[in-house]
Amino acid sequence: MMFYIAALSLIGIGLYVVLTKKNLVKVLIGISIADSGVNLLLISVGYLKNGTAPILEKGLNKPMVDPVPQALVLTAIVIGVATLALAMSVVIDVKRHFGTVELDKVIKMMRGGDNGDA
Amino acid sequence: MRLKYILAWIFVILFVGVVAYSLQTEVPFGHDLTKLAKYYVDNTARETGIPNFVTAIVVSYRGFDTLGEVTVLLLATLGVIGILPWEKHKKVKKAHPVLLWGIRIVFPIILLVGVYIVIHGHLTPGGGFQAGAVVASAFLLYMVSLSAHLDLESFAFTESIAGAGFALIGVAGIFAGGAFLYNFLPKGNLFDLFSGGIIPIVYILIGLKVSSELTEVVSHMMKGGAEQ
Amino acid sequence: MTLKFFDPMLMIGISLAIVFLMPIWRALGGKKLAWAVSVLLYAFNTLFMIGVSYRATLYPEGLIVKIGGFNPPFGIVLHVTFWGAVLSTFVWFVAFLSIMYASTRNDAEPAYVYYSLLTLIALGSTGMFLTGDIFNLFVFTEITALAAFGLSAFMKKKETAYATIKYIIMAEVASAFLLVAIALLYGKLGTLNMLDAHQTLKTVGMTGAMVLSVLFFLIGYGVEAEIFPLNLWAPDVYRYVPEEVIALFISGSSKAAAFAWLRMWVMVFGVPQKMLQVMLWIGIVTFAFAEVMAYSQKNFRRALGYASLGQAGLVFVAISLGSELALKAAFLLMLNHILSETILFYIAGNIGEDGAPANVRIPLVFGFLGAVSMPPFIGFWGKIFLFMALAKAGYWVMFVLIALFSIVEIAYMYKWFVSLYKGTGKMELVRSFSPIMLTLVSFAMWFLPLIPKAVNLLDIVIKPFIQKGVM
Amino acid sequence: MTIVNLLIYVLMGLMIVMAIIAAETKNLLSAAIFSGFISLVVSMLFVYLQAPDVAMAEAAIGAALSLAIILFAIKRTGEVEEK
Repeated sequence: MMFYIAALSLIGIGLYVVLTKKNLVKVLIGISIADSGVNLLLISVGYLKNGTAPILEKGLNKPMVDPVPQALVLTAIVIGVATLALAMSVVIDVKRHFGTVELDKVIKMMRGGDNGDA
Repeated sequence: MRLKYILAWIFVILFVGVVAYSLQTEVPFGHDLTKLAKYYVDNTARETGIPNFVTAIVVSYRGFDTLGEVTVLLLATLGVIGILPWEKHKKVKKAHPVLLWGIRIVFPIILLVGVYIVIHGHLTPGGGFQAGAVVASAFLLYMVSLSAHLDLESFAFTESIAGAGFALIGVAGIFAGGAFLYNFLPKGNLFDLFSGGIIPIVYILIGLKVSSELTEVVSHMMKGGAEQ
Repeated sequence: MTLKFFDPMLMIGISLAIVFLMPIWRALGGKKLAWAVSVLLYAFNTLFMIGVSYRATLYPEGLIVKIGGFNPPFGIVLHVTFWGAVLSTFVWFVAFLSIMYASTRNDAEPAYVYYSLLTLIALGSTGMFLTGDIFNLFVFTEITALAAFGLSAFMKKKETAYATIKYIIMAEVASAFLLVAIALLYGKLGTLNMLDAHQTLKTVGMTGAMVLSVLFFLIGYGVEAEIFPLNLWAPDVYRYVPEEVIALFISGSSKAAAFAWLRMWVMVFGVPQKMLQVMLWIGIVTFAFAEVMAYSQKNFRRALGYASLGQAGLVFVAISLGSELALKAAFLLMLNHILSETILFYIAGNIGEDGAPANVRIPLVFGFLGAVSMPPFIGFWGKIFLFMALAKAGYWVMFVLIALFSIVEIAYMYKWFVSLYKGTGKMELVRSFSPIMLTLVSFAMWFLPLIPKAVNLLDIVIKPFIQKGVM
Repeated sequence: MTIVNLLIYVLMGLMIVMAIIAAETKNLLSAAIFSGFISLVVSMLFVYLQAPDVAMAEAAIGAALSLAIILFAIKRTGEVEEK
């Protein structure tokens, strides 16, 4: 139970950052916190009480935890870092064009310099 | 503006409460193994011939996901190259000699750790992704401390050959056993270093690909893109 | 050569190997070789997918392709339906046209990266159309999404950077929700295979966790399927991103996300009646919002972008309704949308001061007729089927609303048509190739309702999705 | 309640506090560092949950490389969040 609450809290705080903050770097930090939370949630779903790690050892035969979520999370972690990198490079591009990474300022600049088609 | 924060907090608390409640009532923490997990725990060692079940699932049962995942990393690399193109000629600062010697000693050790992790990926915890990340962080250390430039072209070649190797081993499976990524090599003895058929080979290719992709991504993030 | 040759995994594996080797092609022959390799690959894949589509008609419940030689649900499988195969054929065809179109571009540098991204968005969409595994679907969703981000920001302009970052943030939050949904589903059902999940769900029933899971899947796929209010990123992207990329967004990523929603909603969850009303209203609001916004636009590409959101709303309504007629409608609307909007976007990129180019007038007419679902086009049948399905299920309010906003759509499309038709400019030969080819395809599709076999074909399309609901 | 359990609860509490600080601080650098620490704590929790493979990956990728990417981005876009 505690693990579920902890993992979901991380996701929730990440969502809170996305909903309320305007700084793009900050928003992406929030998303990466939420990603950690998601990974923790998946692993907790696969936990078995008193289980051992899903690696066979010679002469040992104990109950194991669910290996499937672990495989999924391995994939999810790598996907997370890939999207983070791509998103951050777009943020750097935003900074290069607008001189700022505050989303509300960027929106204002877009509206201001628009050719009347907004 | 205060209202926005209060609403956001209410939303977050509701989200956490509702999801945690329904999870705990329907999928209690530490519940019994699912149907899928039972099957894997009982049959993995026999079907794939390796003791690390996570590796077995990542590379063999769900190998197609892993192929997709290295593609995602490739996409991140491509996106970063496209958005922040690499500039070739920048000044290289001369590093302090102590740092230089420190790196020369530490760098091969980290690389060695990475190689160990990937080679024993099917026996002990670890494998291609972890090793890739370790090797990439070694290169990161190298770049940051010496502010040196890596020859990214060779990383791109390593990555492309490793990736194509992975995909083509998969295609070879179609012709050898009728299914993509079919394990067509002899599986050997459980716990041996040379066992598991194509699994260690594929995991080494994944390690090469992940490490070179992550290095490319990080170096482009560090220096790519012309400032205006 | 037997039909067994048309194994979609062969295509996916070879395409991936060729994309991975892209730096090598560039080193060997520069930009030209990279382009030629991609063109050949897309042409080959289009033909190959036609073969796969034909093969899929022989398996009414869908063709199961095992990967790694493991039986489902323990290994990943592809579940190739005729519907998915047809849509992937179109993705590769549009990709082929897009790369022909892009060959005249010299501002997309480095070019080999651009071509790889084009390949990967098509490949990711193909994977989403064909896979039969829920987590694999997520992986392909991410491939499609990342390729879309890369393409959308590729021009490194002020506007594209701004449009892309909004897209990325929404899609990233959506992917976190998708993973939570998968965690709920896996924890409760203990399987990741779609057909197996449906079987298990029948014994478990729609509990609270499953309802949450459906909602999170909706959020997860809603961003790319352009469902209100998750579609607010789209108008800017459609306004500023190059038209060959938009063509792939329309035929690839957005259709694939809608198809993924079809998979989850109809195939896995079995159209839960409790939530049906909510879904229908979400679709109707998407359609109404998009048409009203499109009506008030002063820029053609922006208007088209909103019109395209409206179409996505209609498709969403049809999918969520989930009856036989509604699914047929969804299939026809999807095809119609791909053909007509893609033609219009290709032309929209070449509109000068004096309207649309003169040498693409016939495609222009076709595009507009298709966009408002006029009689000769399959979109017309799609809309008729949708109306019939709504009437049959007794949703008269929605019937009237859709009819009303369809009239709004016809009004502004007519306005744009009149102002664009009289243009005198010319489109380059290579560039005009893409809209003309698409026009030929849509012309061929005119005759589809005339062939008696075609009615049969529609039954094959929806066969894998028609089953008894969970609730 | 054993010592290990207590330690785990403390770690989880610490993790959530760090997340809240990362969400509320105006200094992006410290937010980034805290997010790196969160990854580290999460990887410790993975060890407790018997997932050594994932713990290694999270420590190497989540805590080291993600942090590096965020730090490079901050270096190039500015350190302080306005408002």
